[in-house]
Amino acid sequence: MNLTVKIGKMVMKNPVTTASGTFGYGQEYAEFVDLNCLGAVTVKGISREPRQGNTPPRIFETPCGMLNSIGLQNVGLEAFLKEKLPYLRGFDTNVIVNILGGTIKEYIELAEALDGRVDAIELNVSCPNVKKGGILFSSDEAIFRELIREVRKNVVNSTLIVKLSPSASSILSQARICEEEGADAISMINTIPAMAIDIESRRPRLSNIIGGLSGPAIRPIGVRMVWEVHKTVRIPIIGMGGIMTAGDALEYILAGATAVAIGTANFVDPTTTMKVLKGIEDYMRNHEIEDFSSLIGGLIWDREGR
Amino acid sequence: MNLTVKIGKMVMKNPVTTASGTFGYGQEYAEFVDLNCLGAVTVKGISREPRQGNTPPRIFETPCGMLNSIGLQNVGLEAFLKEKLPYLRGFDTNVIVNILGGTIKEYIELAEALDGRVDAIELNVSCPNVKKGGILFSSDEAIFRELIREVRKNVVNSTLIVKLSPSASSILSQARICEEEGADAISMINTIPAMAIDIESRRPRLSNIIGGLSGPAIRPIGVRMVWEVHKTVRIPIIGMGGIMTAGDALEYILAGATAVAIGTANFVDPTTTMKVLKGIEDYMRNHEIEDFSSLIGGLIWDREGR
Amino acid sequence: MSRLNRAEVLNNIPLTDREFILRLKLPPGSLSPMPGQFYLLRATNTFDPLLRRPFSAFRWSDEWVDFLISEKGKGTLVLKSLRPGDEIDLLGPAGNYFPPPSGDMKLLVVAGGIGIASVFSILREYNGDSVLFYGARSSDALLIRKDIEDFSGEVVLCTDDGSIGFKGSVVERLRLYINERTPEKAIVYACGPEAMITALKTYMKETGLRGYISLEERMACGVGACMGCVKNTSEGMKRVCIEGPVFPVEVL
Amino acid sequence: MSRLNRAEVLNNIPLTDREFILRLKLPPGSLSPMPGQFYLLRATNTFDPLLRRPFSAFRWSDEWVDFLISEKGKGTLVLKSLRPGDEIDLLGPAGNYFPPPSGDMKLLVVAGGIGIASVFSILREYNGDSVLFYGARSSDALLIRKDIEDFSGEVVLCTDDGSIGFKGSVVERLRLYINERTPEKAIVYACGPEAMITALKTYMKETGLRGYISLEERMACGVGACMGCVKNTSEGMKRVCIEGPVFPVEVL
Ligand SMILES: Cc1cc2nc3c(=O)[nH]c(=O)nc-3n(C[C@H](O)[C@H](O)[C@H](O)COP(=O)(O)OP(=O)(O)OC[C@H]3O[C@@H](n4cnc5c(N)ncnc54)[C@H](O)[C@@H]3O)c2cc1C
Ligand SMILES: Cc1cc2nc3c(=O)[nH]c(=O)nc-3n(C[C@H](O)[C@H](O)[C@H](O)COP(=O)(O)OP(=O)(O)OC[C@H]3O[C@@H](n4cnc5c(N)ncnc54)[C@H](O)[C@@H]3O)c2cc1C
Ligand SMILES: Cc1cc2nc3c(=O)[nH]c(=O)nc-3n(C[C@H](O)[C@H](O)[C@H](O)COP(=O)(O)O)c2cc1C
Ligand SMILES: Cc1cc2nc3c(=O)[nH]c(=O)nc-3n(C[C@H](O)[C@H](O)[C@H](O)COP(=O)(O)O)c2cc1C
Ligand code: FES
Ligand code: FES
Repeated sequence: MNLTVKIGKMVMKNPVTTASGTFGYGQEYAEFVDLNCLGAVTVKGISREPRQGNTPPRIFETPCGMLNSIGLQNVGLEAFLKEKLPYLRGFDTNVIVNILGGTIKEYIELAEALDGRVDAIELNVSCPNVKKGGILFSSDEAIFRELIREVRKNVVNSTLIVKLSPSASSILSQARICEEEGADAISMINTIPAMAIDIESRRPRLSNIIGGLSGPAIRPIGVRMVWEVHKTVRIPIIGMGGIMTAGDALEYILAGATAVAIGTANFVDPTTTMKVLKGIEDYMRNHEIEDFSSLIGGLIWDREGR
Repeated sequence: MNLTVKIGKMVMKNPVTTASGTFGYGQEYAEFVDLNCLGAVTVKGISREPRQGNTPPRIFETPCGMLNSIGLQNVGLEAFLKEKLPYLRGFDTNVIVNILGGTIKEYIELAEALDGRVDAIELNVSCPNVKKGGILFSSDEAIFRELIREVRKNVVNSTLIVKLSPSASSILSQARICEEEGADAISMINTIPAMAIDIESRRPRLSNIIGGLSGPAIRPIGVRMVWEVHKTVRIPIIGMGGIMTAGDALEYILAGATAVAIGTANFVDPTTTMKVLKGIEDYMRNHEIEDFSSLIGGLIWDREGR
Repeated sequence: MSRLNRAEVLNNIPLTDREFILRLKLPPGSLSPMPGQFYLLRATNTFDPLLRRPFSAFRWSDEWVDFLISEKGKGTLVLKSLRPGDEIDLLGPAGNYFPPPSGDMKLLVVAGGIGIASVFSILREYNGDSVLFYGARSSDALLIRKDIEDFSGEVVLCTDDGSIGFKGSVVERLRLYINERTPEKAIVYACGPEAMITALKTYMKETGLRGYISLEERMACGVGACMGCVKNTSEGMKRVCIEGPVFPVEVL
Repeated sequence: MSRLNRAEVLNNIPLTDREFILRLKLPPGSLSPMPGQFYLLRATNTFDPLLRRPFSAFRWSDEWVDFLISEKGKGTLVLKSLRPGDEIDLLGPAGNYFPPPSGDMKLLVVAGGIGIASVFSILREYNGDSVLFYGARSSDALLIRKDIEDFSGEVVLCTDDGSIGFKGSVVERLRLYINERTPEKAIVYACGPEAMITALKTYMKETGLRGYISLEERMACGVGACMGCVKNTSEGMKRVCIEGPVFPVEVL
């Protein structure tokens, strides 16, 4: 049975990775998961400088989902390279580093510093552009394109992944821009902006008011978006959003994902990644599938309906 | 205690209505709910001609939500006026009629035929425009504007509500267009395009492949959108999306909704509308609130956080 | 009497690893179901599972109703874990029913798998000379064997693997039966998996055999409002929850 | 020994309408908790509720651990309905703990409401001359009265309505106590609702009284990965699930 997949230059021994921000820097879950068994570890978003993140409360549970407004608290580039990366390098797995910046320059500096030292760089574009008055990089197509183009120039040895936000005005044209600007892959979906209110205090449940919705609630939205993007571009997709089981992962894969990332599910069951991997193997065995890649985009459909 | 709200010309004795497509033509629920107690009954989307809708299967349950691709099966305008409306007119409640067409002309004809005979007309803009090659009315702002402008000319005696789709490229600019073109109110949110796959057959769960996601899963998204739109326009909002309890309804109200619509919850518990109404009354009593309207948009927040 | 009630679990008896019989107490004065009618059950306060699930009335008295249920997914798993004293939401009886036979008809009751839950009550509730054709994968998937032994009429068991009774499908066996006996006034009442229904429909249309088939479709409202549960029939889209679940074979 | 286990419910005893004591069987060879540590519990297969919920180890032996739980919402409702023989997911022990006192310290254990669950074990596990200050709304909200009677040290009860003990908050009462006795080497161990914590913090900072407070914050992962459960301290953002739940009063 061959589970190997390729995302740009990065060869993954299996299609299972973690979603940025839900698996810490790997170490936090090493007690529950043999990191050697993962196709890749994707770490919490890294910024140039360390960040404190938003004021608590930062999380709130909603039906079959959760809101978070962590505000990208992280140790910063330097500490990551010194303290976190060496640990991960001790395992036989790929390291994907999610990066974020407030300016294109910050992104470039991060990309330069990481290029060649990590297997892949994942661009988190759901950040406010401080130079452009705080609008999101993902909400203006011209800036979005410029960001990818500039970062691409600086990512020569690592694989470049762009993480798309489901709240982008058009996820399809963003996917096309990624392909045109030479990104190696797309990862999707990021959380969906959402909100909850404490009716007793009349205040938002999160101090940031709006947070990102993740978890099984959003899975059907993620699967639909992956399917649409898969029909639109040829670069590989890392699918995520509410994957709790191998069956959920296979939905993403049949819709067109080459690899899958486990996010919120790590919180619910820290061993989810391993269960998903085993479940995919079982499915392939039961269906007598030798090569994992034959499943990618394997949805059977026709325009008349099913 | 005063629960009266005004949506355009329509005075509702309380802020609770039903979401189009989830309450049939009212009659189906009369066994469980005293329709006289509702602020309004919103009926299934009506088209000029009767429609058969999509091939089954049309529904599928997802975590805390459901997909539907009913495809707007309905009895058509004539049968609605002859068979369904007289029944509803027997109750002391408002009737809101959700309409849909494949061309602007169809919308206008529907609006003309219903104007003055029903209390409000709700424009469902999530329909494909057959003249423009099937693109959605909601996905092109120029057509969206034209649609509202033309329908507005023909809705003189009834209240005109425009129902926004959460998958619109920008819900805020659509809301602004509604206000500019003189719509009396906005209702939101419609279902979110989504998809599920049967991994055994490798086929979509719905014969239409993509369906609309509704239910508690989407509530935090709906509340966020209502809050954003409430900050943007001054016309009233009918809030909906995953309201299961009075607490959920109050979240929408504090976020800025003047009235609320119960959708998928009717399927889960046919008496939800009455429970929501009673729960709002209890909340007002407990918090010594005399006038319902003082709750609308009553979220306490500041830019620094909560 | 409202069709919407809270009902107490009286007992919940496992038959196999997956199948069980759930007995609910009916509120005093409840409507009794007719053969083929169903109820919509909801057993949790959470929203996962979200929607009510439909189950045929398998057996009933004035005081209780039994459901014969096969575990498929989340909804049925919750039902399986209910214990006496638990309370659940019950909506029903819902849908139409198998029309009672007229006069001296021969009742050919055809059940595949868990479909037995929908048609079994016909044997008790409707008078007439009845034959039960009941098929399953293998002998241990044939449920309620004791009740079947107690039934005084003719019983024809079929299994795919031949571990008991006829080796093959109930529809094949029905064909043999009809070919042998050519009953004059026969009427079919059937429920079962899709493959069985398809074969049965074809056979009945070929031979002009008349009767009724109970269909399944996913449901949201169960009261005719959502248009979710439709089947395409020769008379247009029909809601399984209102115009069904029982359809005359002619329209299918 | 993994910190992630399936655990059997041994019993589940209601104390009031809302409060109950849930006893889980610990897998053989499990780590024992320390006072102030907690476990993350998850009792369903569905995704509503979704996340594990944190609860302090209230009492334990080598074989079992007791949780003293107050019903708040969906998660605790599920836990309340567990019955002996049920199995649930258990992750822990988690977090840091109340540092044991050194030498001849006077232990001032301060609990408000359900906060008793977190600090009660100190009375048993740590040696020293202990006083328990335990406050609640009214006498019937004071839990585990029998256990408290059995405790050989000094107990000071407080109620908001004066229905038993001191009328007023535990922090007021603590102040009176300290003013009267001015214990030389005292250390506070506290857990309770936000208002109590705020008052206590202010008082301790004013007087230089030293000690530790256990804090609550909503948690997602419980293992330090999500950065969801942080509190802003004088040493920066600290994760309650890893660097907490117990913090020295100086950093708060
Ligand atoms: C009118 C009517 C009467 C019914 N009577 C009975 C009855 O008496 N006893 C009984 O056991 N069931 C009966 N059913 C079927 C029953 O409603 C479903 O099996 C149940 O709703 C499944 O719910 P779930 O949450 O366990 O499964 P889900 O989580 O919804 O589905 C789990 C998996 O099982 C598959 N599945 C779901 N439903 C079916 C089905 N009907 N057939 C085959 N695969 C399915 C799904 O595709 C999915 O892969 C009836 C259905 C209808 C419409
Ligand atoms: C380290 C730690 C130890 C804890 N130990 C215990 C313990 O031993 N016993 C115990 O009963 N609880 C304890 N808690 C609190 C417990 O975790 C929560 O009460 C529980 O998670 C609520 O879950 P729920 O699903 O029932 O409520 P939810 O559905 O999440 O919330 C329901 C309502 O209750 C409110 N609420 C939720 N949590 C709290 C809270 N902590 N205080 C006040 N209101 C709240 C919410 O704002 C909401 O309005 C502890 C918490 C932490 C962080
Ligand atoms: C607590 C939390 C923190 C996250 N942090 C990041 C982040 O730093 N960078 C990023 O690109 N995505 C971040 N995400 C988004 C996830 O990587 C993922 O895209 C999203 O949660 C959807 O997947 P899920 O539903 O499986 O969690 C975060 C999500 C959560 C829940
Ligand atoms: C089965 C079903 C049918 C629907 N039909 C319509 C419709 O005809 N017209 C319309 O504008 N919205 C329709 N909707 C959308 C609802 O009115 C509502 O906007 C949406 O379901 C969100 O609310 P909810 O989560 O409370 O269901 C339908 C929704 C469902 C579930
Ligand atoms: S289930 Fe809604 S119409 Fe039948
Ligand atoms: S709960 Fe995730 S870091 Fe503490």
